[in-house]
Amino acid sequence: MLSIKGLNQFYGGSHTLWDIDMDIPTGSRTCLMGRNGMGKTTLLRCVMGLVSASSGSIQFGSDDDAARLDLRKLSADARASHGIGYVPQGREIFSQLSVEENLRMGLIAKRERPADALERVYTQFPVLKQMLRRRGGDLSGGQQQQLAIGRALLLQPRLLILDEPCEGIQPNIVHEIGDLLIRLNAETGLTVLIVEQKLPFARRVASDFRILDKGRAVAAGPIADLSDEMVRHHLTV
Amino acid sequence: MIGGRFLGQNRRSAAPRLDLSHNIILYLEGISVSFDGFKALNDLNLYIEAGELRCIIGPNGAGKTTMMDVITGKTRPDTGSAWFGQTVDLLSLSEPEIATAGIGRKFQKPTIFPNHTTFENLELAMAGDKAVWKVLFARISSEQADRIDSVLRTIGLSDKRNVLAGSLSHGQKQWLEIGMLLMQSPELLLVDEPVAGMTPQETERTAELLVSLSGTHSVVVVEHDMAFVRSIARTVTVLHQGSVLAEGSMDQVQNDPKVIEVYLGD
Amino acid sequence: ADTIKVGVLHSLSGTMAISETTLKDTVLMMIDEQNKKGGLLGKKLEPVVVDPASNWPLFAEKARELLAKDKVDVTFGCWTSVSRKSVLPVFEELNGLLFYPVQYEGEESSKNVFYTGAAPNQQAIPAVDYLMNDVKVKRWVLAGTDYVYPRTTNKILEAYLKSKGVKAEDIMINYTPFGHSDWQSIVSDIKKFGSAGKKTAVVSTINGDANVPFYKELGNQKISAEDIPVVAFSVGEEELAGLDTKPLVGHLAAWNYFMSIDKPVNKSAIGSWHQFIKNNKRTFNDPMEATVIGFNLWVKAVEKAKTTDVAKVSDAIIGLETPNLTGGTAKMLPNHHLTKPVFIGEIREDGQLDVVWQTKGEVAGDAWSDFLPGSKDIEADWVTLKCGNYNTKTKKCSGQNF
Amino acid sequence: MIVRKLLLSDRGSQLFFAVLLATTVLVPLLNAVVPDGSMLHLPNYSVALIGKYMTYALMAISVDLIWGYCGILSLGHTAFFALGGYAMGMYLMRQIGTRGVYGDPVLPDFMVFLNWKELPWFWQGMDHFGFAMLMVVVAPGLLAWLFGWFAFRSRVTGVYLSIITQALTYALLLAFFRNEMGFGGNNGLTDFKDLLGFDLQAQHTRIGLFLATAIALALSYAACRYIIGSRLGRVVEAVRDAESRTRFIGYKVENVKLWLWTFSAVIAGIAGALYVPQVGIINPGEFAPINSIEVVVWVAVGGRGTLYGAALGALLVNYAKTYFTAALPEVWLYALGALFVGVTLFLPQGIVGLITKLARNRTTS
Amino acid sequence: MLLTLSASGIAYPSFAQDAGTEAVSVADAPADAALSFDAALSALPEASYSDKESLLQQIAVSGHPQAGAVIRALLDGRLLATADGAIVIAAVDTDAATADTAAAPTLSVAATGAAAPAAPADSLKKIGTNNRLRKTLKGLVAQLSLADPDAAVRLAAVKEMVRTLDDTTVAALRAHRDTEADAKVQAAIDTGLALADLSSSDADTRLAAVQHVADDIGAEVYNGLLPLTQQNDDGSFAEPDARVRSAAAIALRHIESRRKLYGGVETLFFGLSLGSVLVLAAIGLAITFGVMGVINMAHGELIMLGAYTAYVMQQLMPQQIAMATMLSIPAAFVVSGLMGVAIERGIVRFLYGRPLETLLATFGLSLVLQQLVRSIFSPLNRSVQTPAFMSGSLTINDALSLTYNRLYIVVFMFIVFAALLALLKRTSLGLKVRAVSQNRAMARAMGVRTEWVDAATFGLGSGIAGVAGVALSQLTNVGPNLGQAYIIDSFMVVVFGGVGSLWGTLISGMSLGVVNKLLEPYAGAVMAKILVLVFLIMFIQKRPRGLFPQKGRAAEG
Ligand SMILES: Nc1ncnc2c1ncn2[C@@H]1O[C@H](COP(=O)(O)OP(=O)(O)OP(=O)(O)O)[C@@H](O)[C@H]1O
Ligand SMILES: Nc1ncnc2c1ncn2[C@@H]1O[C@H](COP(=O)(O)OP(=O)(O)OP(=O)(O)O)[C@@H](O)[C@H]1O
Ligand SMILES: NC(N)=O
Ligand SMILES: [Mg+2]
Ligand SMILES: [Mg+2]
Repeated sequence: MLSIKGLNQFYGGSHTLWDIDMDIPTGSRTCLMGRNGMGKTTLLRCVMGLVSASSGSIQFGSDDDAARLDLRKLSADARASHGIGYVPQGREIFSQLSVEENLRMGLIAKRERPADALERVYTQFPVLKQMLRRRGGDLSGGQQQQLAIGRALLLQPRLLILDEPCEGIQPNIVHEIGDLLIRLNAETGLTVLIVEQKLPFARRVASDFRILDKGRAVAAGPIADLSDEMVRHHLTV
Repeated sequence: MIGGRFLGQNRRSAAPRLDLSHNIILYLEGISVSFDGFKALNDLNLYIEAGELRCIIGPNGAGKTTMMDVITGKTRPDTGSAWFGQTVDLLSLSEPEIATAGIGRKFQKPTIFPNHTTFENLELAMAGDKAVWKVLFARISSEQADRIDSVLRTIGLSDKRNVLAGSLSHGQKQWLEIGMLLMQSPELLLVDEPVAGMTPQETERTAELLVSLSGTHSVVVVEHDMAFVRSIARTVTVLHQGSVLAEGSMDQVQNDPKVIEVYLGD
Repeated sequence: ADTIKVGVLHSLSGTMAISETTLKDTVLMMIDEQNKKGGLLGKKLEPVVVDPASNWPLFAEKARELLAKDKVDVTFGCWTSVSRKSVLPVFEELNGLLFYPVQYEGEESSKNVFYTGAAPNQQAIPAVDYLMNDVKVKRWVLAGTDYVYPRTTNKILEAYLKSKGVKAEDIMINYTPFGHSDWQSIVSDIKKFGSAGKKTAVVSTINGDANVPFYKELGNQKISAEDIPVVAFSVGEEELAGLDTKPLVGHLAAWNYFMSIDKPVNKSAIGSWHQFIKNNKRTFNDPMEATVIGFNLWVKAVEKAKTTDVAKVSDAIIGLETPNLTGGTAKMLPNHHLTKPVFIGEIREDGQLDVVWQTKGEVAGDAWSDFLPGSKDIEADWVTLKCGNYNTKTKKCSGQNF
Repeated sequence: MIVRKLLLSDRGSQLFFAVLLATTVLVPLLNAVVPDGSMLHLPNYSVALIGKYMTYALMAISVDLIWGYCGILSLGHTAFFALGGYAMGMYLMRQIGTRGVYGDPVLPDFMVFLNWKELPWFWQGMDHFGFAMLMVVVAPGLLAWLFGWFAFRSRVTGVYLSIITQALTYALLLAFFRNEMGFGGNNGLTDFKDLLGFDLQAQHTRIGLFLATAIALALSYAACRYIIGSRLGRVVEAVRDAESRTRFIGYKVENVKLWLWTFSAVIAGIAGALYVPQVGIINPGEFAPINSIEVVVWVAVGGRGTLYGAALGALLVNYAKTYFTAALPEVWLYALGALFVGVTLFLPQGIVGLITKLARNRTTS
Repeated sequence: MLLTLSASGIAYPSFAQDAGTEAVSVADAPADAALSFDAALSALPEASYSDKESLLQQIAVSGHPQAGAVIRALLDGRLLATADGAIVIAAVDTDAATADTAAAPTLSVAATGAAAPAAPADSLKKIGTNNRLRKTLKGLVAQLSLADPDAAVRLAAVKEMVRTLDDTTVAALRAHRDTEADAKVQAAIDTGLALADLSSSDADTRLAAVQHVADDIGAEVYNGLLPLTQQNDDGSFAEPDARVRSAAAIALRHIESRRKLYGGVETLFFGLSLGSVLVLAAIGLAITFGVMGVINMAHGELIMLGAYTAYVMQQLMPQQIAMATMLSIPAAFVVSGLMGVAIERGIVRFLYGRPLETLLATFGLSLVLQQLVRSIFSPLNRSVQTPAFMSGSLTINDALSLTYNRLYIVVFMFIVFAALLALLKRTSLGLKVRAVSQNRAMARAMGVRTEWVDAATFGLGSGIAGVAGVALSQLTNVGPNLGQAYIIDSFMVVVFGGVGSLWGTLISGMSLGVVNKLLEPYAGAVMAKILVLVFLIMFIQKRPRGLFPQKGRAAEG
């Protein structure tokens, strides 16, 4: 689905991502891990086109797809239209838009808009339905997080990117989000790329893992292979 | 030890003095807040003891952050009263006065000064007289510099000492904000979701830090990470729809069916 | 120097560009013509054009630059009184020579300035006389923009009207800010004031930009010239060209010159102007005539003095005469003002003005008004008294800067 | 990175003082000592011009202090400039004494011919230099303090604050235009003769004024620099970037803003007071909102948030104006407009930004 | 038919003042009327104004069947001299040619009324009039019009005569009263006659007259009644009869109170119309600044471009002013809109996230645009004509009339406002615009083509500014300074209303307009403006984010 080769990125003068090679198989649920400040968010923003990489390639599409896209040639909005949904770290809700308008933003990139799309989001996140008229910015942190996920789902993405989606969400809903991701992945073949710090959740939801350390891709494999040794080496301080 | 605190009474004459004679540092009584008719806090009552470490949990939107807003003067309640110790009426003070009186806060969404270095962020937060004239002629003493350095070590940002805070990662910003809280050396710390976006090990370190602070300080922590809460909690308060749903030890709360239904799930 | 330098100090940008740009072109035309005639004292005239940009301190800066850096021999410039006030100390300090071509409030006579526009007694008073005697106006609205020229003019007029027995309740005075654009209430008030059964007229010292919306409102509220005529001191052909004049037909303006005046000398001046500006539709107006007269007088004075030296030219120019463009003669008086005929014109549909009344001959410009208590004892005379502000009571020459 | 910024800005300050000192020494020398006709002679006219530019630089510094560092975009700062100017103008007016055209010993000319009978109360005492100079500081300072006290207490921020500052200066503009206000209406105050007994047109007076301006500029710059370098400076910047956060760590943001704002207004007032005797007129046009916008433009062109940049911007834009209005009188607005657009697009940090960038490239390469 | 004229030639007879006017009645027309008519007519083109005056008297008293037509034509500016000296009447005013008339007007021979051969418009010379002449002509026409078959014309004629009552007009009115069939005209005549009766020597007649006119609020009635209540210098009453006096006093009070009422309505209308102008000028800015956050100092110049578009359109279609003006609305939208798109693509798009710098760049741009207009159109104001349907005023009664141009502009403003509101609220563009302005990066990540949205929005705001310019061209100067005159007000309106709120802009513009107009009568125009500014400053202290603030946690943070 996503294949990253030799990716380098700089913030001004500081080299943040170093020669990243990474493959996200179609239909996988890959968890991207790493300590704070290792470049996880930066990598996702590169994929989304919100920061620009200085070198390397990012290919998007199934492995055998003849029409694989060179994402670096596309603008962020085009990437969204091609089916990449994004739940950013820090929620990035449109604070002055109502909850409903925030959700409708998820429908913009799509030509065909299933009539029940909104309803499905409401069943997944009932809170949102109660607060349709409220400004997005007024929601509590966890409510905003749910809104951000609902908004990304409305885009009907082929690849869903989530940057620490459970941050600030109450435990039972965290659980439901996990279930939801697994279910969507099973039912629609949605590929999921998720950044998550909490190991139990990662182990439950992810099928694969990738680890970033100091801006380099240092480990990869099926989640079952994520050993305590690796965790100690790369994820503890 | 806490009682001894009111011996040093002439700390600052202008600021209202903290009186902990009943060993309660924070009283919230009958607090209600509504936004366009929606009741975010509904007749909330909460008492925090001096030196206590209190965890507050509750569903998203229960009103936890709003409660902190009320305590720090950001939001004015429609009804109710809020007292800091016996004598300080929080509702009559402005935000800086509340901060000066001894309440520090870490925000849910990390907010730091992006165009200042990490060091300067801590310097700004440092306790001391913050009147315009004082600040104009203030100099950092070597003692203060040491203090900042030690906090930098505590929050693991020593190597980012001279980096603009705006370019820190999310987790680093969380730590910086905790550091600013430490620099303020408040009597009461309000900590809103400190471990969101932190790795398990960092979460542990945060837990240790907060536990070590309690006793000499009073700490109120809001968090959704149950493992974290379990590791630090003595008393847990559960908020739901703007009022207290349950309160007790972690075990009591964890097995409360109401709490399981609205919050924990099974 | 092998050329004679002529400074041109008119705003080419900013709010006053609308009026002053034309005067810059007029000076350039005069220089051009003079050069075609072989120049002056055997030298070519060389214009030095600067743009003070409707900014008063910049006027002073540019004046200093013209005099000290470019060393001009004479300057034609300024429109607003404040711009003149701003450059005045500079001209006096550096002993320059300024020709000021716009009607103004008077109360000034500088050694270094020649005032070729009208003083109040050459415009306002005759216009009021006309309205009083010929139109039998009994009630007066004095409407003006809130600044010194209207204030002074209205003070003079008020005193004059009262001296003629007009009661205070029959005078309405109204001031508006610069660029005032919403005239609804004021026009409506004028209408009410004028419906008291006595013949009413408006004497307008409304300035520049505020006039278009004022007249549009008059037209829309159907105040016709037959009912309540408006006589304006700042609205001429050029302002009218920017207006849909149909609703204004019959309203009045008082000037010392009208483009429509049918005299050969006027025809030929307009012809040269059209040729120079390469546009047959361009208007010619009073301040332009004043510029032309000022220029011609200066040329004559230089020829007479055989030098461009400021002191000598200033001495030589007094008493000189030159034909004005309306068939009469302009003579430079010892008080640095001119003799001028006064015309009252009615606005025609084509934006020109028809003369309906005129003074018998030329009126001598009076620097110091006889109708202001503070100034009636003051006299300007640069020949015998050698003073612009001579108090005939105290016999003192006050306010000289040299 | 921030260290580099500080270093560079300190070098900027050093450069600023060096240039200022050189100007202060050279200008009087070249003007008064070097004989007329010499290549090196500086004409009086240039002295006046440079003096005027320096008052503009002072004004730019005052705007940069609150805009660049505290984030308060004042679109009405020339109100303070003009008030300082009027205070000075009133003093100069009273110095005329009986030398006015009407010879009235007390009343300025414009009051005589508009029939004023006595001096209005607010003109009292303005014939004393000391009192007038006090008013130069007090009038703008008091207005700023009152305005700021209300506005900052009510937490008016951002464009709302900018627009009411504009409303303030606009209202003053209209008020001062009114002849009844007693400030000479549109014509303002002119025809000044002398200051402290020195003839304003005399060369040594000019040089004196020039030196006074240079000193005021140096002192103000140093004061601003000190503030910015102090912890208060960091608080001020914190207020700019995250106002409410600053409150939660215990700073009274209102007070911080109020003091800085008032201080800035006082500098503007001093600039105005020095400006008036050098240009010879003060009129309500100085209150025009467009003037305030222009000052902001100078600051932006020079480089916002670097005091010397603001001064440089003021100098450069005004020199461009002087130059273009004479060299290209018909089309200079194109040149000036294009300059503004170009600077914004290509020099996001203003000219100072460009210079620092060049300097950095030099050191790194 | 009895035709009486005021032949004195004194331009301003007034019933109240002088009775010295001579009266000439058409009934006494001399026998050689036809002869004098022809002679007078042919002398007209070359005559001076004072000669014309007496020639007209001759024509009027001639009793010639064409006399009325000639007088009317002269008053309307339709009396023309052809190149060969013949005098003709044009069917319509040659200048005010409206949409469907061709260049050459239909002509008829003045002396006979027969059709005249067409002649090119530029070969015809208009016979001029001046004030005094027009005054005389109006009087003549009024009297002639008493016989007009159209009741409305007769009514207007009667009103005109009542305004200038004297012995002759009174006689004419009295004579016409019996033959008049229309009730309204009858009433107007009765009012006139009653006014005449006010100076009757018989107290009962005067009392009846006062009672008759008591319900009328016209200025003539007021002015007629006023002397009845006044005292002479010696303290005696001008009106000896106490009954008449008190009746007059009551009537006057009545008139005054009704005038006050209508005066209030009028002030309100003035305020609303000023408000509409402010809203129109500001509403484009409410989008570019309020919604997009671009401090567009060139907004005024975009308005100016719209006004110049109106001018150019009128130049392109000089014969169809009304049509040209209507068409200039879409044209100005396009012109200013395209300019807006160019500004956005060329400058503003590099500055998102640096809002204050848009101020600098657009300020430079405004200087350039002003100078550009000076170069192209000259620094002088351009004359934009008012289409016939927008000139004049809607007379509601004697004390209240509303000018059409203002009425149309109020209506137009509401149309523009409603259209804009619908566009932003009902289409997805509105949603995208707001999303982009709040979080550009995230909007892009949601698939919004931000470049396109930015250009379209800025173009929309600019286009609306252009449309406002067309409206302003009907009210004020069309010149290079037009934009400068409105930029400050526009920013104030947007900010006062609350940045980002269209409704706020509407309410704020309207209230500033009304407040200004309410203050003006008491404080004068200058002080009113100052007070409005002070009010604005104080108001912002009370509501630091305007009338309709953006609310919520995010806005406060
Ligand atoms: N806008 C920026 N400018 C400069 N440096 C930045 C910027 N954003 C992030 N960085 C730096 O880049 C590095 C990687 O940051 P990034 O946000 O990708 O980390 P992360 O792995 O997502 O961390 P976290 O778990 O805390 O979210 C960090 O050291 C951070 O300080
Ligand atoms: N300004 C506001 N306007 C309207 N509703 C608001 C506003 N502020 C808060 N709310 C609502 O009040 C409720 C309480 O919010 P609060 O942020 O206190 O929740 P919380 O307990 O902190 O939740 P979380 O755990 O998700 O952070 C929420 O439903 C929120 O939507
Ligand atoms: N002199 C004038 N008209 O200002
Ligand atoms: Mg991250
Ligand atoms: Mg919360």
